Amino acid sequence: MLVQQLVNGLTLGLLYALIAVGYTMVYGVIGLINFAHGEVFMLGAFLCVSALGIGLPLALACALSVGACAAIGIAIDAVAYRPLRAAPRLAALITAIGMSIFLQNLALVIWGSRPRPFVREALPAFFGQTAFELYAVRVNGLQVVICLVSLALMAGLHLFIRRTRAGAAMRALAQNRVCARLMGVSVNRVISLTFALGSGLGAAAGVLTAIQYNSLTPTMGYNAGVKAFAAAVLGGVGSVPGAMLGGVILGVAETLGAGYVSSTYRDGVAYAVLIAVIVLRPAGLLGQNGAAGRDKA
Amino acid sequence: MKRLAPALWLLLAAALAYPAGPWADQYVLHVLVLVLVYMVLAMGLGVTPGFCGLLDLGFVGFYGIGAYTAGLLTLAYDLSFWVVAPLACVCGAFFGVLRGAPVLRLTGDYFAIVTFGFSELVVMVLTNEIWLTRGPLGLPGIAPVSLDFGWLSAFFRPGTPLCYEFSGEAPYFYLALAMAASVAAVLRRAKASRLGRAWLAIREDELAAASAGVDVGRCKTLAFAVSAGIGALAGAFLARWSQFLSPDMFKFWESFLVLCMVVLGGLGGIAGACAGAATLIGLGEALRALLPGLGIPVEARFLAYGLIMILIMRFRPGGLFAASARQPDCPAG
Amino acid sequence: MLEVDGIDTYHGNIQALRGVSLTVAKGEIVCLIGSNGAGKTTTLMSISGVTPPRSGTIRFAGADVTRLPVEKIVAQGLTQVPEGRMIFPRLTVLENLMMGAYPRRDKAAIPGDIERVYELFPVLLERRHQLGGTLSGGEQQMLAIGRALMARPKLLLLDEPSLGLAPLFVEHIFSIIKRLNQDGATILLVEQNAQMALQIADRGYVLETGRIVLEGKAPDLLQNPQVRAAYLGLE
Amino acid sequence: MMLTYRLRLLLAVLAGLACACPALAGDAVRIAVPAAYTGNVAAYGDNIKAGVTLKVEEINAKGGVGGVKLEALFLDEQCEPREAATVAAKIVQDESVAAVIGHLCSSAHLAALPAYIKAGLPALSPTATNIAISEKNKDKQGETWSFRTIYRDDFQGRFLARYIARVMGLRRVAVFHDMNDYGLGLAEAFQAEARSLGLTVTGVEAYLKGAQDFTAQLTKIKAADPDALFIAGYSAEGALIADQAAKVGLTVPKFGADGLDNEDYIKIAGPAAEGTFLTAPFLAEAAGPEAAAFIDAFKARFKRDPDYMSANAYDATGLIAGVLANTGPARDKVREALAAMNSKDTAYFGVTGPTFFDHNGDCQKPAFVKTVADRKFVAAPLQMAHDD
Amino acid sequence: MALTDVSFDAPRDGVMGLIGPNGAGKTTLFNCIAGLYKPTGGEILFRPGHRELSVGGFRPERMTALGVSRTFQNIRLFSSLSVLDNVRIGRHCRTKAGFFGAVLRTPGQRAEEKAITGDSLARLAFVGLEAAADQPASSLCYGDQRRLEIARALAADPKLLLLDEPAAGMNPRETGALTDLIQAIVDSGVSVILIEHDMKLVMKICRSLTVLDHGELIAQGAPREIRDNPRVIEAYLGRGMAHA
Repeated sequence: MLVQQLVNGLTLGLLYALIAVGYTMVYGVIGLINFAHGEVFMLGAFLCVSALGIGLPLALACALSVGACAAIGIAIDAVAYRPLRAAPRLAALITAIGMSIFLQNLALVIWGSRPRPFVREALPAFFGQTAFELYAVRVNGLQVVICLVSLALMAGLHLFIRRTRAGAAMRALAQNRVCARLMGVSVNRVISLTFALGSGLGAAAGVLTAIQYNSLTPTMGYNAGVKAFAAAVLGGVGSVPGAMLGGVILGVAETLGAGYVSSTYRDGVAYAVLIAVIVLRPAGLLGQNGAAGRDKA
Repeated sequence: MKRLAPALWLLLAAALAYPAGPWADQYVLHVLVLVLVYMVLAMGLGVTPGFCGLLDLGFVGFYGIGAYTAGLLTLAYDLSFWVVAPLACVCGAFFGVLRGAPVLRLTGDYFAIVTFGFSELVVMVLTNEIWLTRGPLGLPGIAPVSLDFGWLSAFFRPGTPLCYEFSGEAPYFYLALAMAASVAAVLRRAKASRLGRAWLAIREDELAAASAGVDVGRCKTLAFAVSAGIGALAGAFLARWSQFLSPDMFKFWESFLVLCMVVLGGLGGIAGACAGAATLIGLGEALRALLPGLGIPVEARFLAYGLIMILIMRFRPGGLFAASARQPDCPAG
Repeated sequence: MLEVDGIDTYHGNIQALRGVSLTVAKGEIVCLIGSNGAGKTTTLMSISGVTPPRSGTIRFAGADVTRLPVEKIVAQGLTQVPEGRMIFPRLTVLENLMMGAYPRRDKAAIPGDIERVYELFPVLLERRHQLGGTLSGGEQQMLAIGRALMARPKLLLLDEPSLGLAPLFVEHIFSIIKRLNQDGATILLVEQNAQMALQIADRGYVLETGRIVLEGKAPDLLQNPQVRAAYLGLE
Repeated sequence: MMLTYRLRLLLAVLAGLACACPALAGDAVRIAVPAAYTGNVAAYGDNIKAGVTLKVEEINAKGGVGGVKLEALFLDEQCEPREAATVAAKIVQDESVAAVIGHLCSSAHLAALPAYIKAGLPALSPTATNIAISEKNKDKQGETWSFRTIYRDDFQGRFLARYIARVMGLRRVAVFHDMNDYGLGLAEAFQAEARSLGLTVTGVEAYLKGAQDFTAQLTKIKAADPDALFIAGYSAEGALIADQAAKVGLTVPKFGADGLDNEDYIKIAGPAAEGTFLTAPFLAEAAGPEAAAFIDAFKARFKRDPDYMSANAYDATGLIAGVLANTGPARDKVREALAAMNSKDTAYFGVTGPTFFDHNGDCQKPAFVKTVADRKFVAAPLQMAHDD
Repeated sequence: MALTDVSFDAPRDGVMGLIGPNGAGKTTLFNCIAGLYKPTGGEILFRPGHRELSVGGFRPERMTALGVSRTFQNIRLFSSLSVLDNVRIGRHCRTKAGFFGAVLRTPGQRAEEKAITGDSLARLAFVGLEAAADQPASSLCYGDQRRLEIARALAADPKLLLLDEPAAGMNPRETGALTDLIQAIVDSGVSVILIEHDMKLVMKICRSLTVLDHGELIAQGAPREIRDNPRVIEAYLGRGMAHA
């Protein structure tokens, strides 16, 4: 059962990680927790299902949803954060919360409150139906797809940040905004790019989650968002590999907690691990010290 | 502040007179009591980010601890509010110190996430420890507040039951008003003292504060205790006012709401915290009343709520009551 | 090459510059001296577009750049080495240098330029894979100058290159500035260390409370009694 | 300029607050329907809204109540106790409200009750099943102010345990419950009865509302090898549990209470919904022609199948409308009339069968067992009599 | 490792200069003395009066209470607080009223507050900032901010004052005034350790000099000797300065 639980936790954790990456990227660049990110994740799932609903093929629907969410991410920045760049950090935190409430209820008004299933017919048969059984450990096709897709996306992102000119600009901006500008980096464009990338990945996580759990509600962004946020901090906010690690640790801790400690304290185990890690390593697992210490209220 | 004084007095007088008159409306009074409870919460939360510069995302945990302490003590021992409230306060402060101990070194978002985790754990304990809290079934039937002057009757006519049990919103309104006023007074005095200055120093620059001789750990711990105690006090009031508790009432969203009040009002100010509480609660109720009139379905209430929050911050980023920041005016040369 | 004409710059509601005018001709070293808070850094930041002036004009290489966004100004070859060096602490030395080349489109020429910077500052070659934040103050100053050179600037704005450096290093940095100028760079230098700045400069301006109060050839300023008393510590 | 604009805005908001209490309309009698219309459980509030709306429209089409229109005020409380108390304060001061249909959730109902009792306003909940309500719904004189058109948790829990043991003949049962008032109440009653019937409870797991991933708990449940799974919760999570149970290879029959009775359960769980048995107060096949007519009307109006919440809300509205027609809108008279409906003879006959109340305001209803076959709820082949 | 096996003795009175190239470990040394860092080995002894304490690893507030105050290389004031409050905070470790005292406004607390204000104003007068007492600290000019930081440090009644590059960024006029201020501090009986690159200031005011390079002590002695020390010239001063 332990191995089975680890597999369950890994799948869950990779989804968290994929969302957490969006938090951490935005944090790295503007030093802000984008609390509306969980809602982007939710919108990603809904947009994909709506696109499938009008008969688009799966790949196109996914691409459309990721693209639309990237645009939504840019719009969130333009509306909620850009005007407040010079304002106290907490002001932007409040607009982020306001944005999150707004988007969640927008989805409620557009798509209604009733849970929606994913359009199963659009999925290749390999998903879900196929189940491999290895020494009493069941892994279904979907879990494999989720793991591979999230790992591929995160690896791609890592390379993007490490190897490209735009990635270097993002890192430079994160470390010293004025100087990055003096090097000729357009701050707003790089921030937009960051929001677009983070939101696109969030949307991808939303689509994967919708496929995995087959249920979409306007409030689904909240839980996932909170967990992913915790994962981002656990790994060290601002660090992309940290977010991945944090997501996986949180997912596994949660699953093992439910399996071995107490199912009612499932999330409690996850938070206890989080608190323990942070108290012992105050900058998160892979975080640079001081990266998140700057937000005196 | 001084300039506002007459207006404030007038407002206070109007508030005091309101429930007594024939125009008093139970719903409006209920909302006013709610506003006052949130004012106390906002002032309590304001201590940590406003005075010490630490973002507390888990304040509602103390609110819950205070409420359940008061609720359980009332149900189990039938204690009077006047005994239960200080006990809840002490209990809240105790947990404030307990939570503070491991996070003293943490700053910024790491502190925030630990406080968040703490409040989630509190809700989880309230939900899962059914033997103690009845879990999700909640605690119904908590006795209302009462004023028992039975002991006084011994002086003139022994045996006279001189007990007044609160009923309706009006007495709670006065009690809440008194509570909010005393919390405001306590914080005002603390802020203007040696301790308050040390808090502000920590907010501005922790390292410099330590080097200037401020015992940062002690002062922070005190701030956590004060903040938590105030949160617990509000909780104790809530328990006896609503006469019902359930873990649902202390979810993360409440922390956010209170934090929004503090920031909307303008961080660090006591009046700001109160203004923020009045604004957000008032907004929620105003939307409840206005939307049906405009033919908008109830489902859109929070859509408007979120939008208005964004707009307020967009145009008053320092908060409604923010002092205009003074810029350095340097005649160099 | 650079003509600043009567700019007024504000921080919020406070006026930091009052009608500052100055020019830099091709091949010159011009230095701007003045006390802390006189507006030297603000002048440079206004020229770079970080704090755009409210009125007045800035022309660079014949074009009006007054209210262009920073990245457009930088792309025209106006590069600043900011006060306090502003190294990207968690980028390697090499990555820092590459950031300097950010606005450039001619990718092919970049490796050659990096070699040139290493030639100028051999210590950077040694440390090319080290994180910028681990360098000492003097090394960071070299990196900051090297990074700026990577942009192939037409005009180099240097803000307090000697600040907080040991005397030995100050000499070294100034000799490098001199050398860059001899190699053809045009330089606008802001310095606290008026003595050394005026020694290598062609011309100088004195800034007080946001106004230019004196200007002239560097040797003349060095002899000016007012300057000698206030900025050189000589009676 | 800016200031005057702000001032005007403030005045507008204040004016809005001032007219928060709608003027007494002589031409309508009102019922308040507080439930969750936003937030986590908005979907269930939507069910209630649909049931009430349909009944109100039907009544008004037939000329209303005693010649005046019946009007429903939908008030959002998100199933939050604090919001519920505020909404309750708002409702009681609106004198045109004759009765309350609500609340949706037990905790919200319990939080709102003191206000209703104090003001003397009768409440009739279509969905609140917590047993504590039976104790906390009386004023000092012992008069009951809160009634319900749904049975209590303990009834369904016991019923299901007996059904599993006696009708299905299964022995080993795992319990997976929502950690809220509903799920916990059901699970506790179920376990107590299961033990007394000699069933083996192989494990008790819980989840929190809004959760999406249940594989950890299901993996654990599967390891204990049960031959039945009792899902004590609502359809949104129940469907995910059924789906994920299939994915982890747990294929035993699933049992649930009325919380699962919603077509969303089938839509989302898909093929995994097959083999689910659940109790419902409302069964199209077993109900009379009235119920069939209700189902048709509901489908026509809302393009979906009604669930038990809608049916209960529909009946609660009909019941209140009947009382109002007889007694008029005086709140205490309404309460008296409700309290007087205390036997089969005085019962209200709606689409969920006869409704009447005991002295605690609780009702006895027939429980039917439904199952899922071919993506549809159908009557289970084996039903169980009440006293079985 | 920022510092290796550094040993020196700071004199009981007068100014000791601490010089060396950037990155030599001067500020690290200050941070060790002031309690921000804990040395991994070795001992820091402090002799206030006739006691001798091994203070390595003491927390900063404890060091301040013992009588070691400091200023920072990049000024660290409480910028949104008033000038007076900045100095009052410096009195923190010499006063004791707590939360309940403040809330109840006990007579003791009120007397103490009065004393704090009086003492703080005296410190402000000492550095020449009493006129600015009610302004926010951020509104002060650079040179005055340095002075305020010194006043805050003095408010804790230090026996030893650590000044980290107090003249950095000052023009000669301001540096001159600063020299006088440091002299006045020394005259009032406080010992000073001074990190500074401005050799004119250092030579003028220091009684002894300690030179660090790469975390190691390379020379120690009277200013005159140090100025002619070839190792120091090579590592730090350069030829120009040696003959200045």
